[in-house]
Amino acid sequence: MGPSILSVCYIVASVTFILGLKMLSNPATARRGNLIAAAGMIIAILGTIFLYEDDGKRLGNYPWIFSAIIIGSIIGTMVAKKVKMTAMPELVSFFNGMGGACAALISIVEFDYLYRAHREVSSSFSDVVASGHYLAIIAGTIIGSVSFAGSIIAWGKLSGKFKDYSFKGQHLFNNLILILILVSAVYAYFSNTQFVNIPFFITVALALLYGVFFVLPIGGADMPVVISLLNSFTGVAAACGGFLYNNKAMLTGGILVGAAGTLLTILMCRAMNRSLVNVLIGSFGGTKAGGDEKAIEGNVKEISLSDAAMLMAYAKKVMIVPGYGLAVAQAQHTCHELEKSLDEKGVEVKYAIHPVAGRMPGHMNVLLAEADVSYEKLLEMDEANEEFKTTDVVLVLGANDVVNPAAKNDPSSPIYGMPILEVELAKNVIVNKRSMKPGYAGIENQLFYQPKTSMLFGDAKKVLQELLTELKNI
Amino acid sequence: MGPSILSVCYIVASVTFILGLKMLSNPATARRGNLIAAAGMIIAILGTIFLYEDDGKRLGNYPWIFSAIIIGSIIGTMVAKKVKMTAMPELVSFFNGMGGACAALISIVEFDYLYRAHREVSSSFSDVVASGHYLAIIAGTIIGSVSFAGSIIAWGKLSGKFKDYSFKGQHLFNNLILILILVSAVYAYFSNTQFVNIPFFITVALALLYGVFFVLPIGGADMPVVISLLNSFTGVAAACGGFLYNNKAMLTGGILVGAAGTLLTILMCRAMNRSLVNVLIGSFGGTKAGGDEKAIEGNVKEISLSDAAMLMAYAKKVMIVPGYGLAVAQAQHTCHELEKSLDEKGVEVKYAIHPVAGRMPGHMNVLLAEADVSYEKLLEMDEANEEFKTTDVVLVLGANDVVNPAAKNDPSSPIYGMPILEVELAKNVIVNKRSMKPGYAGIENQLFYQPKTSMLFGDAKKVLQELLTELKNI
Amino acid sequence: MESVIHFIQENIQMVYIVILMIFLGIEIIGRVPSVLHTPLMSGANAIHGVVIIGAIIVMGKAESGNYVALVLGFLAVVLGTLNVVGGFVVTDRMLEMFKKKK
Amino acid sequence: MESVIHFIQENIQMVYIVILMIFLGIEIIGRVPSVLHTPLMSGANAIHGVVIIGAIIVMGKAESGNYVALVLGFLAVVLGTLNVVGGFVVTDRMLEMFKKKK
Ligand SMILES: NC(=O)c1ccc[n+]([C@@H]2O[C@H](COP(=O)([O-])OP(=O)(O)OC[C@H]3O[C@@H](n4cnc5c(N)ncnc54)[C@H](OP(=O)(O)O)[C@@H]3O)[C@@H](O)[C@H]2O)c1
Ligand SMILES: NC(=O)c1ccc[n+]([C@@H]2O[C@H](COP(=O)([O-])OP(=O)(O)OC[C@H]3O[C@@H](n4cnc5c(N)ncnc54)[C@H](OP(=O)(O)O)[C@@H]3O)[C@@H](O)[C@H]2O)c1
Repeated sequence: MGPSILSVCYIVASVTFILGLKMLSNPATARRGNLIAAAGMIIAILGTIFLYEDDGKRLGNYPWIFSAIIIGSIIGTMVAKKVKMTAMPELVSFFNGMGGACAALISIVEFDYLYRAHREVSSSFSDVVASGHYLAIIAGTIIGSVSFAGSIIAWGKLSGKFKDYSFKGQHLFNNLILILILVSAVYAYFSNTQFVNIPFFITVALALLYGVFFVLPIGGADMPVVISLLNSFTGVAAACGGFLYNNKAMLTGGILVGAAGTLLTILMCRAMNRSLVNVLIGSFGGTKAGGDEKAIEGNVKEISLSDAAMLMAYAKKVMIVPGYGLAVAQAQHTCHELEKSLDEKGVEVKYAIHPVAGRMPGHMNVLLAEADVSYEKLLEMDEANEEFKTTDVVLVLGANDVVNPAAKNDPSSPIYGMPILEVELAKNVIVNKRSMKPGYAGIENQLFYQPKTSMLFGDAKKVLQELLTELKNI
Repeated sequence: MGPSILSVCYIVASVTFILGLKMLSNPATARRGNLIAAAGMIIAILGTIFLYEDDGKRLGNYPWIFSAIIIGSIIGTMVAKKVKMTAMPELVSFFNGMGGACAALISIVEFDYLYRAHREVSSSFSDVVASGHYLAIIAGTIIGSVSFAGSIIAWGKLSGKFKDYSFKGQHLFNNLILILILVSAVYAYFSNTQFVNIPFFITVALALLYGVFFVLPIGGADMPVVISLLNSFTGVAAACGGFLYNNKAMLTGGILVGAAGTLLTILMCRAMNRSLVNVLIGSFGGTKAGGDEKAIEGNVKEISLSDAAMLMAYAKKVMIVPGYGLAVAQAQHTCHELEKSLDEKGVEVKYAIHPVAGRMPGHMNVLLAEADVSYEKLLEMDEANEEFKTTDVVLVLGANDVVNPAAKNDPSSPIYGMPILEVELAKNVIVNKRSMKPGYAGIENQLFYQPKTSMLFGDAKKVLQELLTELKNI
Repeated sequence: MESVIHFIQENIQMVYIVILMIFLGIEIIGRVPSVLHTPLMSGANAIHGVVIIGAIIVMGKAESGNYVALVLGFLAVVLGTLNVVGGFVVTDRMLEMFKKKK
Repeated sequence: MESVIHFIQENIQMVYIVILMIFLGIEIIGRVPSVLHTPLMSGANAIHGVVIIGAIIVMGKAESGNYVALVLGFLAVVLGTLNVVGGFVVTDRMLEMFKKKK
């Protein structure tokens, strides 16, 4: 009876994963979707612990299992609850790495069983182990290890622990490692059972190495894409475990994440107007190399702090466009102060949120939510583009690419075709940034040279604080 | 080797079915999707004929198989090519019935094998046949038979061979048959092997009866919905066959159509602002019974043929709104004549196509395509609603519900919430119908009483011909 | 209840395939515009003609003396072919209407 | 080639499940708006934590003398739990940001 019920548990889990993921892709149901998937996961875990039977034998070692689960749960919950909102992507990367390591460890233990069972007799490993079985083990090991190592590097880079590192010919080097991995994996299969562990663990080491060098050269700003890709890797590694144990919950959950994660990676790239290859090789559109930047004519006009404060104080509607610079300067709280102060003066203040502003999808939503900005004040791109027409002052805070009109007018621009916030529709535009340096895409911005636009140079946090004092004096 | 390749053939077929159906739901790829699914089907069929093995034995009777396929192909192609565009729904229904009959016949033959094998010994049928096996057989038989009988009735009704037929208490009667079917199916399973054929064939007969009485009372206009429902029934019957033969192509294809067909049925109902139950029980929103129709104030203004012709001849832009009445009057060709005649006079003429105008989805597209109206002239609802603003004359030809403003203004109306063609946005509206009688939904139409609107009573074909002569005289 | 659970376990892979196909069937056509309802119905109709595989198997396995199987199998193959061929051809004809002319 | 085809046939049901899941994975998230990319990634991350089932099996089957299995299994369960619990909790926290306040 037990195993039959367990099958049903696994079916339920698979269905909740599908439903959960589906609901996660719609804002109205996302949170419930997450809970549903979590419920399915609990069912699958408890079912496995209490109902799993192998040749009629139940699982043992309950004290070990439960203490491991308790330790993992406590640490996991604490870390997840404590972390700052803006540090979430690196946390996702960290957890992803844990999953990858888990998949790799399982496969290693299973390999170890096979190795111990056969090391006494001298024969080819391929004679004693079925190819499908070996394939599941070795694939799980390799993919899990790559995912683990890569995720840890991504985590380190995002939390500032490691720097970008690349050397000439790194791509060649990476491909070489990849080939070596495959060779040693195949070699292990045809080795003598007595020494098969050597090529096997060399494969593991190479896979870890590959994970490191795969992620190291990629720019920090592209980490969300890489994490999403590694996420789908871990999914595939979990699916290998599903093959190994003929376990449908692992198989379906793993493949689901593998497929959805791959598509999500591509969608993320597309939202930034880039291709995946481009992200992984790490240059933006190749324009920087070409050096065919157009000389932009026109002058840049600066505005004084007091004039800027005055302009906003007497406006009817002000729209704030936050960007990566705001996040870097950690100026979200000061920004919220400014908004409240303007609000008290009877000015209508709203935020225009571009979907890829910042360095991860939803970055601005998370950032402003942390500063307790009310959700109603956040406008999505399409709404915002409608409202700009009736806006008196747009305050651009550390955003650049997402307001670059080249995306609309200049077919030769690498960001051409990306939808942007059309701030030029408003009466006045004030742009705050520290210099005339370009943003992520590395391109000039015609907006800064337009007659409507005035620049307010300086660090976002400092400028906002000074604006606040000016406002108080009006 | 054969069976392995066959498995791959079936995988390919399943994938093409999924892809094909997906592509069919997008106008740009629909035609290609249909061809892809057809290609997959051919692979599955040829694979089965040449590679199928049962206990190492290949299939025989090739002459029979090929002659049957050739006969079926010739008849199928001829009928499908010859039929008039407007008769397509009944043809779909007919083909669907054939599929249902095919599923039922297979199951009957399989039952016959079991019966012959065991009729010599006297024991319970349930002792010699596994419950899963029997379930697949009996479900395939019942569902296939219902689908066959129902589809033939639907076909007959649409092609005018049968009339609506209902009697008091028919619902009760239908439910009774349904219960009897289940009872006799279960009874057969526990019968003696020597007489099991009697309750089995009673079940078949009851299922056929149910199919007939299920469809008979439903109004002719609702047939597309019913056909879609029966279509998904046949899908399930095919899936039962998949269980029976442990055949993945049948299983996946059948379930795919079963699920998609059910959803499609619901979507069809929703597009008409009705629920499925409502369609099957056969009353529109229940309002007719309630009799709370609002008395509509205002007068109806008529227009003469010559005035109407004049108005259109001197307009800059005329928009034609075709409806069910145009189809009934078979006036599509005359309508096209009128369009050309106006065109010669320099008037811009377009058609506004409501998605549920007529009696089947896409009815108007098919109708006008038959009369060789150019596809560019057909505007979808949203486009049309934009263009009405700049339109001088709207000519409504036998349409009623799809231009009823109650769908927008009157929350108590049964069609409230259905998107409509907002013809009132134009400068003048000319409505052609035979009387003041309501359309499909059975409700009054406020549009006819508006000052902008003038009525042009008469059969659509006649009126159009007269308009044409008037136009020639101008 | 117990036997149901048992049945599920024995046919666990089939059950999975069925569940996944149901999800797929629903997901795939969720966004179909209403004009395409009729061709989609017709295309789906052709796809369930895959039941012809069963008919071919019945026909091909029938022994030469078994007239029930031979006759019914023959009929089933003819009807199944009608469903498949007619279904795809009529769908193609309908879709021809929707493509841009010229 | 032959062995590949053979492998497919032997694991035909698994192959089906894999193919269908791939389709589903792609269909399901095809329409996700960009703001939800991060939570969706995070939620998917939690789901692949299902690999913990394998870790539990390894741990539960390990014999008392087999330290490799015991230690690695223990570690695997801890890491798997981290992935699952941390993943779902962090996703929930993110999504809290997106809901309308008050
Ligand atoms: N959201 C995502 O998922 C994601 C992920 C990866 C990449 N991206 C890409 O990132 C870009 C996002 O656009 P964005 O407009 O938000 O940012 P951006 O184009 O990268 O521009 C940020 C600007 O902020 C300024 N800045 C930096 N530190 C500042 C500080 N302390 N105070 C004030 N200003 C400061 C910088 O100019 P100065 O140096 O002159 O101050 C820079 O021009 C897009 O190209 C997008 O494709 C997005
Ligand atoms: N498309 C679908 O899939 C589908 C399927 C089932 C039901 N429906 C429903 O059908 C309706 C379709 O709307 P509709 O506006 O096209 O049609 P309608 O609302 O049914 O109105 C048709 C009008 O045509 C007139 N008419 C009939 N014969 C005529 C003739 N020979 N010459 C001129 N006029 C004639 C009738 O008025 P007189 O009698 O006064 O002439 C009638 O009011 C909607 O309610 C829809 O929900 C649609």
